[in-house]
Amino acid sequence: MSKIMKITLPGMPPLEREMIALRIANMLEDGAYVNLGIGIPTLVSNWIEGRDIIIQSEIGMLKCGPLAEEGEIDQDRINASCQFVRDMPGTSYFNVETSFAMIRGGCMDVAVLGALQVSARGDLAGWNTPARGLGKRGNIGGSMDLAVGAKKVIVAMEHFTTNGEPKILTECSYPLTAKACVDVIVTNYALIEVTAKGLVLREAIPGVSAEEVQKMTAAPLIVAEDFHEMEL
Amino acid sequence: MSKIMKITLPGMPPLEREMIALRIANMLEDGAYVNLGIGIPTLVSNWIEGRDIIIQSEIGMLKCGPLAEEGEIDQDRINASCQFVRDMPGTSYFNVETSFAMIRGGCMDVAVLGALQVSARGDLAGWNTPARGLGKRGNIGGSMDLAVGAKKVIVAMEHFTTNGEPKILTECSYPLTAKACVDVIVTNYALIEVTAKGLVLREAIPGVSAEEVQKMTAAPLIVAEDFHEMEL
Amino acid sequence: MDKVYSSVEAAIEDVFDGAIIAFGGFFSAGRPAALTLALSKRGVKNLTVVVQQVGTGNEEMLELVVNGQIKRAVCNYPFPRSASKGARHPFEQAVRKGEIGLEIYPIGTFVEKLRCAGAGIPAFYTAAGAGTVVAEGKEVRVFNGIEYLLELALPVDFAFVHAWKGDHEGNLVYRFTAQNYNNAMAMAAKVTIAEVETLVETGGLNPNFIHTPGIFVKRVVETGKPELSGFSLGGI
Amino acid sequence: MDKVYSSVEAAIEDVFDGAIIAFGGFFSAGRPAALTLALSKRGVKNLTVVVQQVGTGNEEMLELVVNGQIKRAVCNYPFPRSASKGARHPFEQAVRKGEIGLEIYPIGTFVEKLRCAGAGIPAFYTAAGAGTVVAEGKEVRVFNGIEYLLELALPVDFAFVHAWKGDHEGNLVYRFTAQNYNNAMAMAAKVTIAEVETLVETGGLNPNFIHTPGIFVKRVVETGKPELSGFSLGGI
Repeated sequence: MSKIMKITLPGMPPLEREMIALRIANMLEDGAYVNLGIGIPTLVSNWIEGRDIIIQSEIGMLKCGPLAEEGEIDQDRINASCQFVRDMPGTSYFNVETSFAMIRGGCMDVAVLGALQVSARGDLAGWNTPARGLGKRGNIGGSMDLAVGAKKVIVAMEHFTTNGEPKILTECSYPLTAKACVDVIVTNYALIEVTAKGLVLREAIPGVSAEEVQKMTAAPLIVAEDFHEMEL
Repeated sequence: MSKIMKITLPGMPPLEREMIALRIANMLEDGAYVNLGIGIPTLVSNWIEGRDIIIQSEIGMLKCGPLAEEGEIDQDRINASCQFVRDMPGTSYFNVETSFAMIRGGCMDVAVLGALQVSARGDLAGWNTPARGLGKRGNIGGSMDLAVGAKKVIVAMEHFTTNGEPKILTECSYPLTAKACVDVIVTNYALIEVTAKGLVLREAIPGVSAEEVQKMTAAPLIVAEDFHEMEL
Repeated sequence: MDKVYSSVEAAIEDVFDGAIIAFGGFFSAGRPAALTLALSKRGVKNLTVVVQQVGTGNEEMLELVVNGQIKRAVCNYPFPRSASKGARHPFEQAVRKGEIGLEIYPIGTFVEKLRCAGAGIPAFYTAAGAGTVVAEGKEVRVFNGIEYLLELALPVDFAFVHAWKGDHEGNLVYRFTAQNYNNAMAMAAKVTIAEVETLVETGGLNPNFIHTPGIFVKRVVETGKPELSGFSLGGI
Repeated sequence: MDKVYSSVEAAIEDVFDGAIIAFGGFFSAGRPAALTLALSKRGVKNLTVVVQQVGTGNEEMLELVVNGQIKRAVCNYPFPRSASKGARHPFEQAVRKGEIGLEIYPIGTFVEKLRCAGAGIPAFYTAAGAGTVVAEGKEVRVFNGIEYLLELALPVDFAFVHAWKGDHEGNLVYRFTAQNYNNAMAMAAKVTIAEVETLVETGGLNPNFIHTPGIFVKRVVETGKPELSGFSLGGI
């Protein structure tokens, strides 16, 4: 495959991080239990207020509320990213062994995770940036448990690294979080589903064609029969 | 070894069940966490009131109090033998997975268990009476976890079965609860310690000699240097 | 997310022939009496029941035995303690006749198999049962010089649990020793159905002291306090 | 059975060179700040610390790093998230220089290894980490077509935990997300030392809502509420 690069397109600019989060929020079904990873995934919570979706925070909190305002700060009420949060009617607190029993045990309908790379088979690499020079050491956190335990894994990420390198690849070159775990990838250009046949391009942002997404993607894409413009 | 049988002795009659329990209560150290099995072991609790000993009940109760009086009956407060009990300042309730984490995890300083048979190596058989005709099926309950998990296992039992068969044997013939788990045996005639060298006879009830205990016991006994009369 | 059902009948409507069902309760305490009676009326067959024991303190389970609804039981203390009571006990007699298959585990293994099923742990090692008939057919492995058995997780289709209080989203609180197996079973099941003595509004339970978070519970039905089991008054 | 110590210094007096110590806390919440500072003053060396991470929200741990007291760390999210913060971070730098050995586990594995140590389970299987560097050197086993890793229990010599309230017999109650690792660590340790914000008389806690029963706790010391970590205000 020839060199993949970030290209400048005439249409709409690529999605802001908040808009990637909105597209994912719109994929979540009412009644779902959802865990949101650090980064873009956290922003999904901004789009589900008032909806019947319950957020789990792996620190040991179910029905985690929005970020706390200045006057509501309580050092004993933080999410897994160490942000002060609010509780809600129906919130429950529990220990981390119970939290990860839920996660590994298949109680999470959806985990939304960030990623450094995703492969054509849905392998996820998200915990170790080799450039940092720490070898096999890095922040695994809850990502490996979430990747293997959640019923559905949605990756929220930008299509390219800040250096313009493609993040969707035939094979991941970074250390894996888990093999064949990703179901859907939402980037600032496209929505791609991981299927047994390969990566299926379902949506692209307005003004970007399927061919253009393929040019920006270092793994072969199958264009869905109902390929269409992403709606937000 | 020749036939072992219950003999009539001129001295004191064999201990009542309550007195076996008393001898064991006197062995417990202050500050101990103790689990009491069904039968004679349960009676130990009658002798420790006011002492600094905490009883665990495997149903999920720590600092289990004495049996409830008529007016205190609460169907949600029972011990593992389904008897109504009282709570005390410092009692805690928890689920069975936590209860057996404690038991297997080595938190029980002492488990006092009943037994059908004990071998010379300290094998314990206590859950299956072949005569009942249920084959390998029987009431295991918490006995196997307690036998392997407690720091010290004290067996409380009568020296003979109701049919006059010896219960201390070279090898158990009944299905085992656990191998080599018993530390001390207290019967209605004697206190016997299980050591690496074999069974050591430490005490006999007044009027019973070491020779007489050996005659009643179907496994060889080593008489302790300080062998003496049991005090209650 | 309202998980409340109007009746025990409605809450168990989809329980099917051949289902594996776990029942909370330790003798009389914390048993799902109302759900169990509803199941006996519903009449589904070939059930596998996972329960401490059948019919001692939880007499409602005997209805399932008498109706011939149980094919197999997984227990830890299956029989009446006394042989004479056993001779009159429908469950023990059904086991003796081979009408009900029986699998027995030490309590710690029994409850950990359930917790592991809910916790995504397919198997664990325990010393309980090593060197006994419980070890038959199981992998034995030595860690630090001690023999352990490999025990597998025990997932179930349904769990019937009994709680003191529950809210509309399935958060549960138990009372005293009625807690017992209910949490582990709620974790182990695909569908956990909770009968609660008192249904409270969501937000009506202290979030810091929830025994079973609602994520483990699919359905809630208010049934009030069960009657005191006549058996309980005697103890085992 | 009175487990109360008059000071954090007295409570940790027997912590020895080479000890394995688990520290509760998830970033800032529920960290044993007072016990950790006392340990840095005590100055024992060659410690193995078992803790989510060292020095982000739990800045007290950095004292141990700066003092050269840590030989090895077992963590699940060891480094500051940003590389630039990491470049100024004493723990990350000590790891880079090889002064501190580092072992990393997925959170679920990390906490379950501790719980298992306390629960008499020497090993368990988990899918987390299968097919990744976490699997290196570990037994892989397939159950129901899925790959799992064998993970061993992680017993520790001491656990330093932080609770909201504790009584004289060691019963503990945590507050909200400050619960986190504290219970599993209390289970895993030979000697668990709890710093509590408020010490209450035995009987002063609701017996139905104890998070960590006293049997898992050897010592209790009242330390008050920790100061808000300056870090916490920023989030990671």
